[in-house]
Amino acid sequence: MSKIISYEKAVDKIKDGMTIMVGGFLGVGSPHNLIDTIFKSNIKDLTIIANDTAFPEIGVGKLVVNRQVKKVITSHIGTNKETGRQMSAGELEVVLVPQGTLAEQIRAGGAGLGGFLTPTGIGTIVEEGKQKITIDGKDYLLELPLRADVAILGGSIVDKKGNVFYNKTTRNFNPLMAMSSDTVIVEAEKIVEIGEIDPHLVMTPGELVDYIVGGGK
Amino acid sequence: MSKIISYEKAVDKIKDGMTIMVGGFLGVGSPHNLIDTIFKSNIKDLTIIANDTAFPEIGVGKLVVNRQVKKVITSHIGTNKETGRQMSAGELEVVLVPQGTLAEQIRAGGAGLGGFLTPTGIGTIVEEGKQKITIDGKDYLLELPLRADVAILGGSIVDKKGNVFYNKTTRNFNPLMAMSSDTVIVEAEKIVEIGEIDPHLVMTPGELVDYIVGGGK
Amino acid sequence: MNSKEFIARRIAKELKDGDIVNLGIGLPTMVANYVPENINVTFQSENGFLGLGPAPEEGKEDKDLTNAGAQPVTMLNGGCFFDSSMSFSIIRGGHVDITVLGALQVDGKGNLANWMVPNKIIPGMGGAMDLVTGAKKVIIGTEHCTKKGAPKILKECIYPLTGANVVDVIVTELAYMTITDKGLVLEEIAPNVTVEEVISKTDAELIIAHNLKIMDIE
Amino acid sequence: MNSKEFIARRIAKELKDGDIVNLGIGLPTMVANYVPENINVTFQSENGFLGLGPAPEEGKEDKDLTNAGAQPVTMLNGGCFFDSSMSFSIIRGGHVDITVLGALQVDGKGNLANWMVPNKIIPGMGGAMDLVTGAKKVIIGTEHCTKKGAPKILKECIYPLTGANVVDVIVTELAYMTITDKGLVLEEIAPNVTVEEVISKTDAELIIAHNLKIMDIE
Repeated sequence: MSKIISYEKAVDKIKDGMTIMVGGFLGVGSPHNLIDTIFKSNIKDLTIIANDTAFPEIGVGKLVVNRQVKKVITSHIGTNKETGRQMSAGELEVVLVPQGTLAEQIRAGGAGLGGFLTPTGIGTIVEEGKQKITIDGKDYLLELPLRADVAILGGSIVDKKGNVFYNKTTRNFNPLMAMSSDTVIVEAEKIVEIGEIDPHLVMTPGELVDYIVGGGK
Repeated sequence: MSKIISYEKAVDKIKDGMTIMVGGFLGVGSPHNLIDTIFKSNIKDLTIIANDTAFPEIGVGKLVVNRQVKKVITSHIGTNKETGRQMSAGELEVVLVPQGTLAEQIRAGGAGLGGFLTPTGIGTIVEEGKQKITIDGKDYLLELPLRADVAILGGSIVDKKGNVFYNKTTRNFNPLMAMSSDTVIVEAEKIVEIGEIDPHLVMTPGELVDYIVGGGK
Repeated sequence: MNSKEFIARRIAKELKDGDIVNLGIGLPTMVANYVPENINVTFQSENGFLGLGPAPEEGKEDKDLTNAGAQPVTMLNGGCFFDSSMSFSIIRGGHVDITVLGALQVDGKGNLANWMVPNKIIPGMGGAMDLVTGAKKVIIGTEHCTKKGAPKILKECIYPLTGANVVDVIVTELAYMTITDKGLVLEEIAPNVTVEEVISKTDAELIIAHNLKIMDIE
Repeated sequence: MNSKEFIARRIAKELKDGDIVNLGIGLPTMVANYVPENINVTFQSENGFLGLGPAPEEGKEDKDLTNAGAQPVTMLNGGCFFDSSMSFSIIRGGHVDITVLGALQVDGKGNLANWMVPNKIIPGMGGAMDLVTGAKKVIIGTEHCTKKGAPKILKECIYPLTGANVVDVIVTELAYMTITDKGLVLEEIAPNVTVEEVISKTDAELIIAHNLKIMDIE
């Protein structure tokens, strides 16, 4: 059975209230057409896990502007003033996480780890509510894994099995999210036959990808 | 200053009693000529961190046979009977670690993490002496990072800056060890000019490599 | 057909289309020979790839492409390589659907011992502890008794464990058993084998399934 | 030469051959323009590569190659790409030699605040908390006072911290200061600036170095 489906069918997998991981770094490597399809839908109350909320008109930021998001777990919201405005107004819950910790939490969620100890955030408000563990005299925070119901990712070249190559800086959080979500949807810039991607250049194994959209380019 | 040095100069970096990480999986991806050069030297009392002790005549196993090793941290010694014999005779300390935990400990050592929680080993003797932490009702072991004085790695194609491409299954522990050792020495099958390796195929950034040997092929 | 082939054939029938499967060394590796023709499964090799194929023709071995036993293998079209950290993220993270492993001892609680015989043979656990922890389904393929005729399926394992309460299915040349909350259930027996024979060669208590079947390997 | 260029030029002189350097957005990014000609440094971009080069020529932008501020950039020969997990392993693991960051506030204990103004601007910490924790040397490049003339170098930061006791060097248009066990040491002052002026514009207590120098940016 082919993994290639329409944008509409793909977005049907996303239900109100779900937790969604969105690949990309300020929109670079994000699944822009999937985001647009969600934007046009009535889906609401999403929890978004993403590096940032991008821009009001670009990337996952559009969903914030469109009031489809109730909570964001992210490292940076400075490029999307609407995120900050909704947060200050009490309309949106925002959990700010150091970027390396966020990446590692998503990795841990996909790698079956129960958590990890990081020195990042020690002595800051990031400590709040977290267990502190001392190893060899040095303090660390115990950070817990993150998982999502659905990951929507931006792939540069995707083969029909789902193997993904992310070009240049589009990789960022995409391969981590592919590991830690129950359902994985990749938006492809280009779809190729199985075997056309060098096995060393496969950054997300096709076995982890449930659906492929796009490829029109 | 060129990073390319002779095998002898490279092995001069290794001193008695040091902790050495050795890349490879049953010898595949191991730096065989570096191992041979250590074998011919008088270096002794090494602590070896490696996936396995390979075979008596192949890979890091030769150093065990040659009595240059006082301690091994590894996941498997079954293919090298001499490791088991020395262990049973009390001549060699062997710490057996689940393979995924070993990989993750080495990664943590290079990634600045103070440890991680893994479900692997719960309910077994691997638990002994370790802190158990319960997250959401599930038990995990707190495993600590591993680091070494020197890593000796087997690279397939290495550019003059030290960027490394590991071919097929030679990758295994090599890129992890490159991150978690104070000095990193890569034995190259082939040395190429800077820029000849596709930046997506660089599996160890050249900045992390101190010395390059070999390349004769 | 010898015992090992019989066991491997029965286990192969457990595989479903789309499964990611990791096979241990020895008998478990034989399962790859009997995958049903109408399904696609992907074999993972914990030394760093997905898409493990059959052994290469003689003379076509690639020294850089081996399985976790250092034997030359091939990669199927559409496979991919990764490092040991990613390999065990796949294993421990629940992305492997089935692992098939051998046993020194296995018990009715789903405990498995297959990595050391104290004071005798201590090969190490390799990737087995991660596999039994992370794989969604753990199938043990083993001969029912030791070479000396002693039961391997015990009330409680004596050797150090590979994992506690991790086994889902045990397949031997005599029987197909599942581990359930109620205990070890005899679901199927081999053709020409009696329930009494299985019971007599099993140290663990066996619950006999109401709809006991004959093991089908076709 | 404006203040920012002066600061960037002075910081550039801190770089040593072979260093891996991560520059924050804004003033710190300008440091790349003044790297001494006789040394090689590698710039890391936390969105996933080593070997950050200058902005591309107009019309030659690559939408898939940006810096951590989403601006089009280039990659130098010999660079390499990786994912966010590897990027922060490099940062947190101590593989970055120097990071240069801006500050809202910084204090004599080496505390830094640069990610939020409570109840006002909360952009988030991005990668800054990992950078100050992991980089071997943390250099703050900032104008000495706020636009309203208030000191930014305080006895103790008031805004929420990015990191506690993490800063090594502070460079402003007036002074070059180091944070030591004894406190904040004024090591260099800008040409045509007096020690009194620096002291008057600094809230933190300053220890004046015995061999106080004039900041040299050539």
